[in-house]
Amino acid sequence: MQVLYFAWVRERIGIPREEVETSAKTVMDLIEELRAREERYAAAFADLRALKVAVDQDVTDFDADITGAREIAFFPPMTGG
Amino acid sequence: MQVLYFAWVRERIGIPREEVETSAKTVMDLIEELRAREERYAAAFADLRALKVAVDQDVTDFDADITGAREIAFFPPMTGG
Amino acid sequence: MSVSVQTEDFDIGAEMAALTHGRTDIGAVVSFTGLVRDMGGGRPITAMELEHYPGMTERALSAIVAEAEARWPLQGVRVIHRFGPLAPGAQIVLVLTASPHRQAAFEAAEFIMDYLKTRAPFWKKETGADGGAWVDAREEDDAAEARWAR
Amino acid sequence: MSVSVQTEDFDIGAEMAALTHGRTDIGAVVSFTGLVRDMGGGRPITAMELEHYPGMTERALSAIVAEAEARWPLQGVRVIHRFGPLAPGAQIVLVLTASPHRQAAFEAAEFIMDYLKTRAPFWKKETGADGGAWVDAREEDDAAEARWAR
Repeated sequence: MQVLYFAWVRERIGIPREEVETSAKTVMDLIEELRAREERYAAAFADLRALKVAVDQDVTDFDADITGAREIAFFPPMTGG
Repeated sequence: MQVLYFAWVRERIGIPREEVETSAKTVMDLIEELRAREERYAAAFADLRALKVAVDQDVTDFDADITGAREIAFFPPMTGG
Repeated sequence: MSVSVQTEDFDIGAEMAALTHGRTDIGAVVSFTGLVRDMGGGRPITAMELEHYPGMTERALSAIVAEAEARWPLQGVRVIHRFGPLAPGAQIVLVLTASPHRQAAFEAAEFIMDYLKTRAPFWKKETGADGGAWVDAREEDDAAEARWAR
Repeated sequence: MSVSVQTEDFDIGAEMAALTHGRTDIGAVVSFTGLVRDMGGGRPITAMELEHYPGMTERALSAIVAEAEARWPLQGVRVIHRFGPLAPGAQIVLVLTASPHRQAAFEAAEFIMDYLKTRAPFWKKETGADGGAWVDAREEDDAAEARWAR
């Protein structure tokens, strides 16, 4: 699936998006896999209270099912307007 | 003093303004004097709940003192905007 | 002077530009534009005539703007109200409020409109197929003004 | 489509004219314009960069407009949000709401702005003399959104 990063999440991880092969069932499973990869991922996902997630462009919870999802995005709370 | 009429008050009385010689102490005294003049005045001042008064361009009550006032205006509730 | 009472139409783009030109400290501008509707009191309207009280109108509008400026941190306010004959679709009134914060700009614009409705000496006469009729004041407008009491 | 996400600036006069052109049933149009301020978090700002999530942004804004149209009797809604580099004083966002009644137009514009702040995927990075910093979400914005819960 495509995993997207925005704002300081993107800056910490160093890339805006990547294709990830995973058998993770929930967003939290995916986060654990990414954290285990490298220090920059561990840093980006250090404080989940500062993060939001969207599955296929809908904001959801970290325990959401991602089976069959095409696009998972991680970002801080929005600050537009 | 100058007495001004607006909207349907003006239409009922038939003129937009007139100079009135009066020794009325309050707005109510002035209204009684005008009512006694002619039927068109009595008609205009028939229902005071439908009327507002401004003394020297400030909206006030019918028992307001008008001693020394230059300009008294009668009109229905405002409907601008 | 930020208040105008006029027969001429107005241009919201030009008024907005005049309010914000050369400034970088404004965060929010709210506008309200009132238009003549083709229906009034349930019947079709072909024309409207707006009467006002020259002199008192400008005084009343200026007092309302001053009260808004005392209540909210405003960086600019513009009020234009037209009078005379106005066709359906025509612009009647423009209120612009500028502030560092959006909530202040919204509240001040609503406050000015609510007070203008009940305190600025304007009277509308609507003309339909069956002649002209003065618009009645609406109880909702008194209620809208009352919510700002303090 | 009443929602645009773009780098180009916008013209409130032209947008207003497009919304009301040829219509005589609209009584009230409210606009909100958000501008880049020269101060952010207490320090002077020289530039701002607005990042967004292409695709989701348009979806989120359209959902917010649809929710507003379900809650209020609206005759037209227009939302424009810019992204990319923006200088202090630049326009960021425009919301226009048209309704027969002023209260509906005001409430819908406030609702759209409150929801946009917390639900549309935009992120601001402000640059000052000491470098760039991502803007923190504000608790007031969550509170502003919460007042529309039902």
